[in-house]
Amino acid sequence: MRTAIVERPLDAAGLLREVSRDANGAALVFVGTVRDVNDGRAVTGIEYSAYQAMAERELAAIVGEAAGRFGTDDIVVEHRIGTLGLGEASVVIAVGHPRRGAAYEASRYVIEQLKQRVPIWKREHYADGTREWVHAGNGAAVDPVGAGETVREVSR
Amino acid sequence: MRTAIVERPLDAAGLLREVSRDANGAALVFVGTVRDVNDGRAVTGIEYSAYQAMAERELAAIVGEAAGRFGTDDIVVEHRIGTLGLGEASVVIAVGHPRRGAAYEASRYVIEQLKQRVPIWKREHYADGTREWVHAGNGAAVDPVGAGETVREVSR
Amino acid sequence: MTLRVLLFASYADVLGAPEIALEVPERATVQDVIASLLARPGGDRLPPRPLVAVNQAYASPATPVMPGDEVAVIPPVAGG
Amino acid sequence: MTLRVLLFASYADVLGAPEIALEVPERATVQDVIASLLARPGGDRLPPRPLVAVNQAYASPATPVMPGDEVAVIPPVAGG
Repeated sequence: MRTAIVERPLDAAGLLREVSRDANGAALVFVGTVRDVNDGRAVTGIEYSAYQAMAERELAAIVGEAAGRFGTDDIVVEHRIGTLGLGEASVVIAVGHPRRGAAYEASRYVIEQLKQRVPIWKREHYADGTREWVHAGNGAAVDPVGAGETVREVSR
Repeated sequence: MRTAIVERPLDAAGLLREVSRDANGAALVFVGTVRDVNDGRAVTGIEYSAYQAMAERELAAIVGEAAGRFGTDDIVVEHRIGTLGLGEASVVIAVGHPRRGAAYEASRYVIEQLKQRVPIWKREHYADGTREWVHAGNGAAVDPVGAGETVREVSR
Repeated sequence: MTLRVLLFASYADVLGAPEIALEVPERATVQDVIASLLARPGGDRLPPRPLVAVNQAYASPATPVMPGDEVAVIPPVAGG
Repeated sequence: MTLRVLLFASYADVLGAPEIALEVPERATVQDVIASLLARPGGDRLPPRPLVAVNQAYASPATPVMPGDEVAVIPPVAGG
């Protein structure tokens, strides 16, 4: 198991190698990337920030839970922060497992929990020059009244 | 969409690139590999063979179904045949999608259908020098009585 | 009539060849192909109702076969 | 007593700083921290019950806070 919050480009192929062992019959790599359109608006990039110390703890906790629940220690997760361009990977989750069913379930568990619990935020930059904090819709948002920047709820 | 039955090593990173587009927020790569132990026996390699023309048709049909059902054309699948060593990839399924939920579902659909329908067979080679056809347990097997080689039902 | 029948994997092993010429009645069906196969040396080691594909598509026992059709007997698949 | 409170993302924007020193009663709880924050300039733009972490773990409103604790107010997360 390994988790990290990093400020460099992610290497999905490297993470795949990290979870590949002769005892595993299946490996699954999830890559989350910056989309060019969100909620109908043209996106040019996303700025990710984190409460880094807590994000690292929470991410490690999630991966530990997935390892226990789904029976594999071959789980590696990296989340990138900083400013990312279109198509760049923000998160890579690699899972190796003797059996494919558990690999899918572990991978899904990690991404869903990550999106609910890990203190990372993103601000989308739009083609019209504006930028907005994006909230996932699972909690309270800043009241946008009077704000120069607004907050929207979205899902991916 | 692209599917192929090939006799060369598979390139998971290449397939990931193939399904990555700026409109997609998620990419998922499944890699099936040769395990070192199956049903308690030490495996040294697997020989895959196919009814190639039909396997290509069936694989293309499955990917077409997945594209329609889950709403993405960014699905690429390669299955390798020939003799593979431990840890080598026998199948890679790459799916790109605007949303992660559909990416997981499409990937899972393709591997489950592939395992049920695509006419590909494998013979495991064991550390003790023997080799056996492996059947997935979803159909009728050769009657092993009197056989120099036997057939077992397994699942991965 | 004579049909060309493709065999794969364990079925090719037990029948001793990857392809055989099979004599079947005129207006034969997949079921006739299976009956003819089971009667051959080694055919007793096939399952009673093996899967058959005609022209690269899975076929039912009632599917008619004609000379020139590509008929294949499909062992339980194990890809992935 | 004085607490150091970390703010992130949109919350840092509306309160004008990534970190503030907050005056709270002795034996304060997370709820007291929130009340004190809401009373600050810009605090009216926070939700009434924002999530709070104490020492890098999510905390309930009743969780006590002490000087030296790392207290952070957590906007709705959006990782992935």
